Amino acid sequence: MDNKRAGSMTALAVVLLALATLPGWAQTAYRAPRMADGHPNLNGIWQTLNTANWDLRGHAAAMGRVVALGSEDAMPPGLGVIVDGDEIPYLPAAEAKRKQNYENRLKDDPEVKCYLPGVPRATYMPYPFQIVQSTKTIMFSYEYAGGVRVINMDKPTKSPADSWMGWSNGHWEGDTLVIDVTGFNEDTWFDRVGDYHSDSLHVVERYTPRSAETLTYEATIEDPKVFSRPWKISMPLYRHVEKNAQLLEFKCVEFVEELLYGPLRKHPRNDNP
Amino acid sequence: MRRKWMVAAAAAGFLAMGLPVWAHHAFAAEFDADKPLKLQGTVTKWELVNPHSWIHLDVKGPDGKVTEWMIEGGSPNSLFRLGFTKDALPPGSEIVVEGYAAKDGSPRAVGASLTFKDGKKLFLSSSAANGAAPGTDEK
Amino acid sequence: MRQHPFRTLVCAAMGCAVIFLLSAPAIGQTPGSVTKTAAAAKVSENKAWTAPHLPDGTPDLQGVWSNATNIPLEKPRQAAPARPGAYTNRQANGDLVLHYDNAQFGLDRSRNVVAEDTREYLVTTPDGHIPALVPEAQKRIAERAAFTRDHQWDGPETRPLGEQCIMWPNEGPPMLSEGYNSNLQIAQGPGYVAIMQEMIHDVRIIPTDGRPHIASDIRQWFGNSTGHWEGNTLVVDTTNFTDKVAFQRASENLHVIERITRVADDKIQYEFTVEDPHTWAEPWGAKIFWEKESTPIYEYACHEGNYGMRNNLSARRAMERKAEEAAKKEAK
Amino acid sequence: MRMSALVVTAALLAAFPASSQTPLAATKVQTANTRWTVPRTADGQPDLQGVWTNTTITPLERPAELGTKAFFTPEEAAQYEKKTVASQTGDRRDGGPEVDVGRSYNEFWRDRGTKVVGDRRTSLVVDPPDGRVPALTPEAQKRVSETAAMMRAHSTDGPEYRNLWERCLTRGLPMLPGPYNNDFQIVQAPGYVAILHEMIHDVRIIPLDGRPHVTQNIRQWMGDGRGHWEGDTLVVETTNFSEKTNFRGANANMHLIERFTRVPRGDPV
Repeated sequence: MDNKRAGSMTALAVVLLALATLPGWAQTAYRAPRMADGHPNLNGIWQTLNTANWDLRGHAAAMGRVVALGSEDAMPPGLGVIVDGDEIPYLPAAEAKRKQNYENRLKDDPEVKCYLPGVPRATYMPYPFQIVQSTKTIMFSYEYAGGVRVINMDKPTKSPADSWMGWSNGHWEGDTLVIDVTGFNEDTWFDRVGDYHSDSLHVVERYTPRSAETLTYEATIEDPKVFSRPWKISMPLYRHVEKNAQLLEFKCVEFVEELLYGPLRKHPRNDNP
Repeated sequence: MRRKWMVAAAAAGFLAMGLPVWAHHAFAAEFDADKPLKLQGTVTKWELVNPHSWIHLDVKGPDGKVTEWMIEGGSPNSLFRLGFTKDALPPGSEIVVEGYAAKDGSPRAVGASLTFKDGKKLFLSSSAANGAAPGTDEK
Repeated sequence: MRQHPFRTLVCAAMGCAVIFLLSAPAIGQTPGSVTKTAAAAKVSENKAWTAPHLPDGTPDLQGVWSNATNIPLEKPRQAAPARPGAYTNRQANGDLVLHYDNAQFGLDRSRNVVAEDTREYLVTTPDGHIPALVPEAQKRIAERAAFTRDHQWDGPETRPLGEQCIMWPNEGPPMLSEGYNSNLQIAQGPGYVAIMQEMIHDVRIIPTDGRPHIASDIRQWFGNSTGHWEGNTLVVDTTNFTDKVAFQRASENLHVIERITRVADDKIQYEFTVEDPHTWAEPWGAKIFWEKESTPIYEYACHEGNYGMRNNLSARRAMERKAEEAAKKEAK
Repeated sequence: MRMSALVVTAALLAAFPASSQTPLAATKVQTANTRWTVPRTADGQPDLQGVWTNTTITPLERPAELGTKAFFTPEEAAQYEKKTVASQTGDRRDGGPEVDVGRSYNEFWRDRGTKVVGDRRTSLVVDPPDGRVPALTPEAQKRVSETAAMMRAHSTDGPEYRNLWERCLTRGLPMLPGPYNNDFQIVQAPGYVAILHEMIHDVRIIPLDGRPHVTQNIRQWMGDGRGHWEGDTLVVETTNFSEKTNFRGANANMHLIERFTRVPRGDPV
């Protein structure tokens, strides 16, 4: 075998290794370890391995938004996470608004401005989050922008006002943690291509253990002002199994100050790419 | 239980700490003490956002022209704890604002005193002081 | 408004409450030893009460707590003035204070009194004062103050961290009363304790599995905390701060030890010790009681609604333009 | 490595979708060597693994002057090989400076091959029988000529107007021989076949588990391939090509069916 071919062999070996480790998707009945109260133990640091934050729909790779960033800003391809068809059922006027969001996405995506991501986007941001669960309390702490939710597991309560991360009431259905989220403002998006909602958004999330290191996450999304019917996304969540895994600070506010307030400086900078 | 409403003792602590002002930012930097104003208008929107809430107010000038003012108020979280919700100040409410205009000349002001037309203070109710939060219950 | 020279500038931007509370002592004060002191806090103790535990045996600190207090951190330097009347936002001459009505917005801090805690100050040094700054710290702080004086209006980075919505000055660690929305929630998972503070929705997730601190080149606003249980007390050790840390103008070498103990169903005793040889000659600490809060934590999404930053900078630029025009006129 | 040969046939269906359509009759692989059997992987699949080349000077389409002649005689093949090699060599100076620059390298760098395919066919196209790619539909003619005019007018305006090889994007599908590096490696794992194209290090990882194609919203340079076994033949169907690909006028709607069959070395195919 000549050198040229040896190089090819190396490349193939890498591919082969990747193939050998691809997880099977088929779900078998799995019984999760329990908390003292008998409910599944969802504690851990979780993260998705998908590109839903770029586009919930299936999408090929595409050029990014900032030329200077080259391939670092390119959109990674993804199979899509929408269940039953690959479309979001926008009402006609809402579809037009989504297109406008897409055109203005560099300026208008709340993620660009380090705003809290809302739900379900917080789940599939490319950052980990931690579930802190005791027999009394369930807290979701997200690394991105320090987002946080405490799930009310008692009698459902109502939000006093609209908020970024919504108002979460939870309950168990068998092994599934079901969280009903309302009380959203209209300022968050679902992804970087302008998929959006109004303040009538209602999200029902379902977290189901599927193996020791994975959960199945589903979210049903309803918003009569924007969508003609409810629709659903589904994806696995993977556990960070590193022994020293922990969330670190991603307080992105200071990274966007130039973007948001730069022109108001005493000496505006002229070297922004 | 909780915290006691001990005005006298508390006020002592107040002075000891030398604080008439406690806020997210410097009021004097944003608003102009030399531009006191009194506005009467119709609420169009109440932004219950942190760190400060903002009341959007349509104010009709002497020439009949309507200007939308934005009035800065306190953190909404404390209002939630007093039992107020977003329904407490619906669009269309007529209110009177005494305050100070923004230094940069835009139609913004800090709402030092907010009252309804009859002089009753906004957000103040006798039940508000006891710490109950009725707004957080279902219905 | 009474202002200490060091605090003048920060006061201008932030309001003076906490700054005053935490202000540095006059130079030359004899610092006390932390270990020898324990300011008496007359919080009633129920002898029959036993601390609640989680099913796995760890003490249960969970719930929403308020650490609001207006007991000063240090012993007041001057005798407390005569007690004034109820809160008002009118000055003696009837003019409004340049501020919204605190009582109206539920921000009247006169409510922040922990029942039965009648102490005069929170620190546990024998003289009631924070130890003196070491010369290195005096120099560092003076330089920082001079920089702030010249550049505080230049842009967002030179505004106070609270105005930037990065962190509230008292969020710590150590954690002190924030002035308003001084609420925090504790949630416990197996092997860690999460403490969420309402202000800026900041969460500290503290592992209690004996792991070491993260690499020393990772520096964070809240440092890096590790915890362990000593009896019913959660002991939290925090290092790895940034050099921009706000607590008492300490350096990045700040080392904080917090001791959190539930002392009643509705009360937590929170003690801390801080040391930083680059700032203070000796370690010092304080004790604060937290009371159970009946409402949930509400979202404090500071940055998203931060009109204040934009308005402040824009007001400053408007003033500068005005001054420039005036100067031009003068010149003519 | 060349102990045996791999026969690859590809069929292009313009209609889309047509995944249920039976691909046109593949070249019948007739093995002269009856003692030879297809090697198998440990799990029983035909073993296609190894590094393969498709270098040949047999043209894709039968030269017009050959009319209905489907096969060369051995003598004709030798003559064709000699003529083609002579005409393709860049190591000459008979075209003037511009042509010479275009040739630029001598044959050391090229690897076009010197032989026609083993069965001496006169074209790589085996269907239709005339060995020619069918005519473009009027719609395609219009599209192709518009594209060509645009490319001509703007050919040096910017990178987007250069061809996909020059842009180092892909050599695309189907797998046809080019001037050099006509090498491919096949690796099989349970449920997958991976085909590495040396050029542009394109890798196709083709699932064999019967899953459907990805959503229509996803369009890729190399499309989306799905494979299955028909006897000892790997059949790969590829759809979901991008608007930006172009194989002789076909683009996003191209439906490609490839058949890979291992045959003994020396078989006259």
